[in-house]
This record gives sequence, C-alpha cells and structure tokens, in this order.
Amino acid sequence: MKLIPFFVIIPLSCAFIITLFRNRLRFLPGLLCVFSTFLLLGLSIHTKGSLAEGVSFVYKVGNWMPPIGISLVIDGLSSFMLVVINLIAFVVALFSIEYMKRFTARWNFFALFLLMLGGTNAVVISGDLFNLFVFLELASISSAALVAFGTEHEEIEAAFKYLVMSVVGSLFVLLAIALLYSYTSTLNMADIAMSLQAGSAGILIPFVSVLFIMGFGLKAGLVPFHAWLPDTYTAAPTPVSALMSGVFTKSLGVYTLMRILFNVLGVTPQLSKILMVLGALSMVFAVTLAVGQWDFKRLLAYHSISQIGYVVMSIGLMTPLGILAGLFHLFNHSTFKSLLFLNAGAVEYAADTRDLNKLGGLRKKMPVTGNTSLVASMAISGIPPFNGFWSKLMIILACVQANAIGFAIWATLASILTLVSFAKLQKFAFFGALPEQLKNIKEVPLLMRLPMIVLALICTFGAVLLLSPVAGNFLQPAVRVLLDGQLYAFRVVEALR
Amino acid sequence: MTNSDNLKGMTLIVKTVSRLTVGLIMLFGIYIVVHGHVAPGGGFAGGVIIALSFILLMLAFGKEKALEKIPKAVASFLEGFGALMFLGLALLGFSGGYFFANVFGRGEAFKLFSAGEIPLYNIIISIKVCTGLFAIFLVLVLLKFESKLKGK
Amino acid sequence: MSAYFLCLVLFAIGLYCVVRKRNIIKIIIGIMISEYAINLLFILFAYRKNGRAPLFSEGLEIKNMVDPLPQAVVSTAIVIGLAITVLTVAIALRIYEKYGTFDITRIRRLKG
Amino acid sequence: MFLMIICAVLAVEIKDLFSSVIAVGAVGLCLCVIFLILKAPDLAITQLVVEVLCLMILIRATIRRDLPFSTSGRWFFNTFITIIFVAMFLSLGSFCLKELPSFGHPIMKVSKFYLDQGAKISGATNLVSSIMLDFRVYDTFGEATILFTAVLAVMTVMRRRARKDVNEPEPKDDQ
Repeated sequence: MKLIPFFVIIPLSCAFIITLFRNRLRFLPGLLCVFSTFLLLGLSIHTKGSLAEGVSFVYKVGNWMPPIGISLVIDGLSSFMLVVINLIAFVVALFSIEYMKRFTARWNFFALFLLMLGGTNAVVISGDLFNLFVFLELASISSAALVAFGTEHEEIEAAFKYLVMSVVGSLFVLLAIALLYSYTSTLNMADIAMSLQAGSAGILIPFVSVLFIMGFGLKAGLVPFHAWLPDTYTAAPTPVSALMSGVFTKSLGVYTLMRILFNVLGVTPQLSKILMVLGALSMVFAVTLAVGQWDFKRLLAYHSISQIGYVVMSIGLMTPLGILAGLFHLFNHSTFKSLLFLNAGAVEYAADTRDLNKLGGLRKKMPVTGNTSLVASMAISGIPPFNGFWSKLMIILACVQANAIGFAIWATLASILTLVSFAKLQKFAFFGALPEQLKNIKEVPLLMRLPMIVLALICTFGAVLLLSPVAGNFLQPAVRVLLDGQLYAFRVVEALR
Repeated sequence: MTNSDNLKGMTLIVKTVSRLTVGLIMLFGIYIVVHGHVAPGGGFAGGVIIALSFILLMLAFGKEKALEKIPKAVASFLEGFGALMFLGLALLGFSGGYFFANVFGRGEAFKLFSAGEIPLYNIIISIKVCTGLFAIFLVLVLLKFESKLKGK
Repeated sequence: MSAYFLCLVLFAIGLYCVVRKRNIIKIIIGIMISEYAINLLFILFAYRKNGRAPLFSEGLEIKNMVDPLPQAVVSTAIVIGLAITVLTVAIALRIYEKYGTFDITRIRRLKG
Repeated sequence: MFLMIICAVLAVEIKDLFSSVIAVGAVGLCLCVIFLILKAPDLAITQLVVEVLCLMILIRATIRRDLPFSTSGRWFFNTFITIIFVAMFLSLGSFCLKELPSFGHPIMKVSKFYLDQGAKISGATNLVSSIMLDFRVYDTFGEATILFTAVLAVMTVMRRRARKDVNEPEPKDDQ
C-alpha cells in the first residue's frame, strides 16, 4: 500500500508540469490530463481490488505515528469513492478536450481541473481533520475559478455566489474543528473517535455535529443551503458542471458528512432524523422547481439537488439496506447525471443554445447524443432495465422496511415528478420538429461521443453491481464501514500495529 | 496615491526613500526565511516580505522598472517551478521509505545548518510565495489600468 | 471563558455582515472578520497561563510552553484566508468592470 | 479584545467603503498584537504581513469606486431572521464553551510529545516551524498548493477574452 499518496501526487504534479509549459506544447495539457486521470482510475480499481473487507490501510506521511504526524486512511468507503471520482473524472477529461476548444487558455483549464481532482482525492483519503479542511479549500477554490472560466456576466456572478457560500461553509467546518481540538486535544480522526467513546454527555458534540452538517450541507447543496447550486451549474463550462454534480458535491459534501458523523462523532437517532428530513426536503422541493425550468442545464441542476436528497435520506435510515441503497444510488447518480450534463454540453456545442423552446428534433441529426440522453433520462426517472430503477426501488423498500412509510411516499412522489420533467426534456429537445435555424446541425466529434457511449453502457448494465459476487467486493465493504461506526478507530489502530 | 501617475512612478521623495529601503526590506525578508527554523518567522512570512519589497518598487517607480527586475515570464516560471520542487523534495522522501520523510541529517540544534529539510522547504516556499503574490498584484493592477483607459 | 465568548461574538459579526450587507466589498470584509475570529479562537485554546513562546534558546531549560500545534495550524489557515481574499477581490473587480457597481441587488442576471 | 470588536462593528456598519477597509485593517492589527500577548510570535509576523498585503489589495479595489447603499423591500424580515439565527448560535455556543477546558489550561495530549521530543527529533528550535515543516508538512504542502491555485485562479478570472471559435488559434498573450 505504498501507492496511496500517489492519488494526490499524480494530479498535482501533472498540474504543475502543465503550468510550466503553458501554451508551448499545444497538445500537452489535454493529453497529460487524460493520461493522469486514466492512471488514477487504474490505481483506484487496483486499490479497491486489493482491499479485503473490514480492513483499513493507514499510510503514515513522513513516517510519523498518526497522532503526531498526518495519516492517510483507505478503507471500504473511501476506496469506493475513489473509484467513482476517478471514473467520472476520466470520462469528463476525455470529453473536455474537444469541448474546451471554444475557450481560450486551455492549459489553465486543465491545470485547475487537475488541482481540483487532486484536492478531491486528498479529501477522500485523508485521516486528519485539519488536513481534510486544507484540501477541501483547495478543491473549492479551484472549482470556483473553473466556474468563472467563461468570464462573462453570468459566470462571474455565479462564481462569486459559489465562492462566498462555500467559504462560509468551510468557516463553519473550521469552527467545528477548533471546538473539537479544544475538547479532545488532537486532530487525528481515529484519535478523536477514541477519546469521544470514553463518554461525552453534553451539548458540545451535538453542536459540533450541527456545525458540520451546516458546513458540509452547504457544499453538498441540500435544500436550505442550495441557493448557489443551480446558478453555478448553469454558468460553469459543461465538463465542470458534470464533474461537480457527479463527484464534487458527493465527495466533499456527502462523503465527508458521512465519514465524520458516522465514524468520528457517532450518530444519534436525532441526527439521523435531521439527515432524513433534510434529504426528503431537498428531494421534493428541488424536483418541483425543476419541472418548470426551460434551460437544459438548470433543469439538470435542480435534479442534482433532488437526487442528492435521495442519497442522504437513504443513508440517514441507518439500516444496512438503506445504506446500501444510498451508496448504490450515489454511484448511479454520478454516472447518469454526468452523462446528462455531457449531453447538454454536446447540444450546446452543436446548436449553441440551451433553451428548450429553441431546440427540437435533434434525435435524427445527433443520433448518439439523442440515444444516450434517452438512456440517461430513463435511468434517472427509474424505468426498469436501467440502474436508476434498482437503486430507487431499494431506497423505497428500505424506507418501508424501516417503518418510514411517509418517506417512502415522498420518494415515490419525487420519482414521478422526475419522470414528468424528463419526459418534457426529451419531448422538447430530442423529439418533435426540427426548428428552421438548426437545419444544418452536425453530430459532435468522436472524442465527445466516446465518453457518452461509455457512460450509457454503465447506466444500462449498472444493475450488475447488485449481483452478489460483485456487490460483495464493491458495495458491501463501504456499507460495513458506515454500519460499524466508531469501530473505524479500532481498525486504524489495528492497521498501525 | 496621487492621480494616475502609477505608470511613471511617484515623486522624487518617495523614489529616494524607497530606493534606500527596498534593499533593506528584501534583506530582512531573506533573513527571516533563512532563520525560519531557529527564530520566529519562516518561509511564508519572509516570502511575503520579499514580495512586498518588489511591490514597493512597483508603486514607487512604475511597473516597467519592477518588471525589469522580475520579468513576468520568469515570475510565472518560478511559481510553477517552486511548486514542483516542493513536490520533488517530498518525493525524495520515498528514498527514506515514506512520502515526505526527512532524508537529510538533522544536524545540531541552534545552528543555521540544522534540522534537515526544514530550511530547504522554507526557501522553496518563499520563492513560490514571493513570485506568486507579485504576479497576483501585477494582474490586479494591470486590470485597473485597462478599465481606466476604457473609461476615458 | 469570556474571551471565548467574545471570539464567538466576533464570528457572529462577520457572519451577519456576509448575510445582510448588500455590498460586495462588505461581504469580503465579513469573511475576513470571521476568519480572524476563528484564528483567534484556535490561539486562545492554545494559551497556557504564564506560558512561554514555543522557542528554545541556548542553555535555557524552559517548561510551560504554550501549545505549538494550533499555532502551526493557524499559520496555515491565515494563508488560506489570504488566498480566498485575493480570489474574491479579483472576482469583485471583474464584477465591477462588467456591471459597474458593487451592489448585489443590482446584479441580478441570474434568478436565485 | 474589546477594541477588536468595536473596530469590527465599525467595519461592518460604516457607510464609506474606504473607511471600513481601514477599520478591518485595525481589526487585523489588534489581532496581531493579541497574538503577541498570547505568545505566538510566528503568527504575529505572518498576520502582520498578510494584513498589509490584504489591505493594499483591498485599497486598490475600493479607491475611487462608487458607494452604493440600498435597502431591499423585505429588509425587516431578513434582518429579523438573521438576528434570530445569530442569537441562537451565540446562546448555544456559550453553553458549549462551558464544557471546554478553561482558559489557560489546555489538555495538550498530543502536544506534550512535541514539547518534550520535538526539538530533539527534528533539530529545529522553533517548534512551530518544526511542526509546520516536519511533522505536518503535508498540510503545508496543501497550503502552498492553495496559494498556487489562487494565482492560477486570479489569472484565469482576469483574462481579457475567454471565448473563441472552435477553429480559431489560441490568442497570444492574455494576462
């Protein structure tokens, strides 16, 4: 397991190399970006494969024992997240080579892209609270710059909104870290979990948990804190919105929240109730807003909020089935939402507009985009053979099993509304009559088609992941980590021995 | 800051005073960087002080003079290079078995040449910080000129 | 104890400024104030009564130093704050250039 | 400490942008002095320098700009909600603070090691420096990367033109 720090080294060093060469080698930035993300994907799958269930690997940075130095921890959950992140990043990097030809200073884009990816990976493998905060900031600063990449009115405004919101979120997180440090006098997560187990009656730990929920909720875009999300996704360049929706909110918001609440602080029934209510609220509220949207990407952005709501609610159930369903839905959502954003990018690339009123009949002219988006729409609204159906079914079943019939009804309702809005999307964008000014529209280049096809295949055969031999290796260890809660600390200590 | 003479520089008094002080400020910054491991301070503070000395130069003499000292290409090259060096030093730790492991000898306490990699890190950080902040300031000021020209 | 509380008050002032003020520069100022408050909180946590600065000097045995870990952490946090401030100022300047104002009520291209 | 809060309130409430920037500078300088009193000389230096730089940048940004001041329609309602939130935050926070170790007596579980062994192991007499650059150098690496990212980001945001046609070559030098 010497390879763990390479999850951070590879993207960051590639970013530095790109900035050294700038424009001098025209092909280098894109090539390096795709190459490094491919390497990372291979590395993450390798890590996932070599990890036995219920075991954590701990890497001591600089050969210091963890409470003194910083440790990197890999267990079932983080390796699962790494696979998701690097899969989506690879696909998006491939897509952005062609797409970013519409912007100047492409080397800048790729460098920031890799910095953001490195920050996200580092957050996922970090075993130290302050270290997590530092890389959280790295990821949010670079993503804010990426949102502002177009430097037009909307982009700048959305970037400012996003930056302010995410900074406020990180300030809450930093405050919570400060309180925890004073209470336990250590920054290592395993160490904190150990010392909290000794007994903590009082208001401090709930208060800190609420601070964490506010901070990471802002990053994840749950409903009371969602104001930045639609603007940001609409304004950002499409690869960035695909990456942010597919990876960013999940690894910086949901993953960190789960890791800290479940494994470090210990989750109480009240907290899980809060999570479920937040999840259900985002699920229903966002989807009702989404039905009325006419901008392709804005509609997708509202759906992002709503699907994150599914994930959070289902994990908040705290039953094995609920957590399994939540994580499976997280994976599925990454794939189909990224695919939809890539479709939106392709449509924008070809037709130069995102307004659903001005589109129509694109299916004949752009067969690949049309068909893949059909797959993705069916997956997100839960039509049987695709992966979205299975995870939604499991979520509803888990709700029923946990005697939360009300939440099950809300989930079903949100699912129906999702179906409605995507039927509308398909009708206005891809079916119907072709408008006059789009007569000589062409299909997008091969490098943009390939990622969409790959993601569509994953969407179609995603249910394979539920078969017991695959799930046992892929999903089950992650579920174990969350279920075991504060056993996390013992695993880390064991691994150090 | 008087009107719009940033392009040319400021009055004679300011120029003379800053000519005298720039060297001292820079020296002080370098002192802080090099003694980072035995006295308060360190790479970051020292780097910012060095950057401030360049910024003073720019405010006093106008941007051409400052750009003579550090051309923009050199600044951005040093920035990327500093980052890469940091990572390189970290990777060097692999020869000692771990990422970021300290492979040099520790030396004797209280001496200037001690504490293994710490002074090296300090120097690298200071280069990076100095050039980076200078570049940021330059970009912000340049934009201001541009919008002013547009206004006229 | 009261020192901690004052710190929280400072944090709340910054937060109020971010949430309520209509001027972009004011929002940036609010962020800066909140950051200062948290840095101060960390250092207050580190303080020990009659403590000494965490510096060894030759031939002198010093007990009772203050906690050095938060100081290292805060110096990282200060730099992060600097980076954030610089980026927000850059974006604010750009907004000024595009819209001709710092007032966020007049910057309403996107519907919230 | 009180001075700091007064300055902060001033900074928030003053209508003139330039004065409020100066007031923030005062807050930062007070913070610097407090760091010195609390025995953190490294931080005092860093804070002072950063403060100067921030102020310079903010002054460049605000000088000779207009000073808009407007109140929106739902002013009362929004302020009310904000104040309730802040009051809840403060009261809950003050309860929490009671559970922390009292001022001047930190627990120092991990830090004991640094104090006892740190100088011997790392060879640096400045303990803060030895923690920053030896025990927790990975954090510092992240910090340096953040600064690097900020430089790149500012350059990205300040480009003169961002969009071009697909087949158009890259324009030469933009910022």
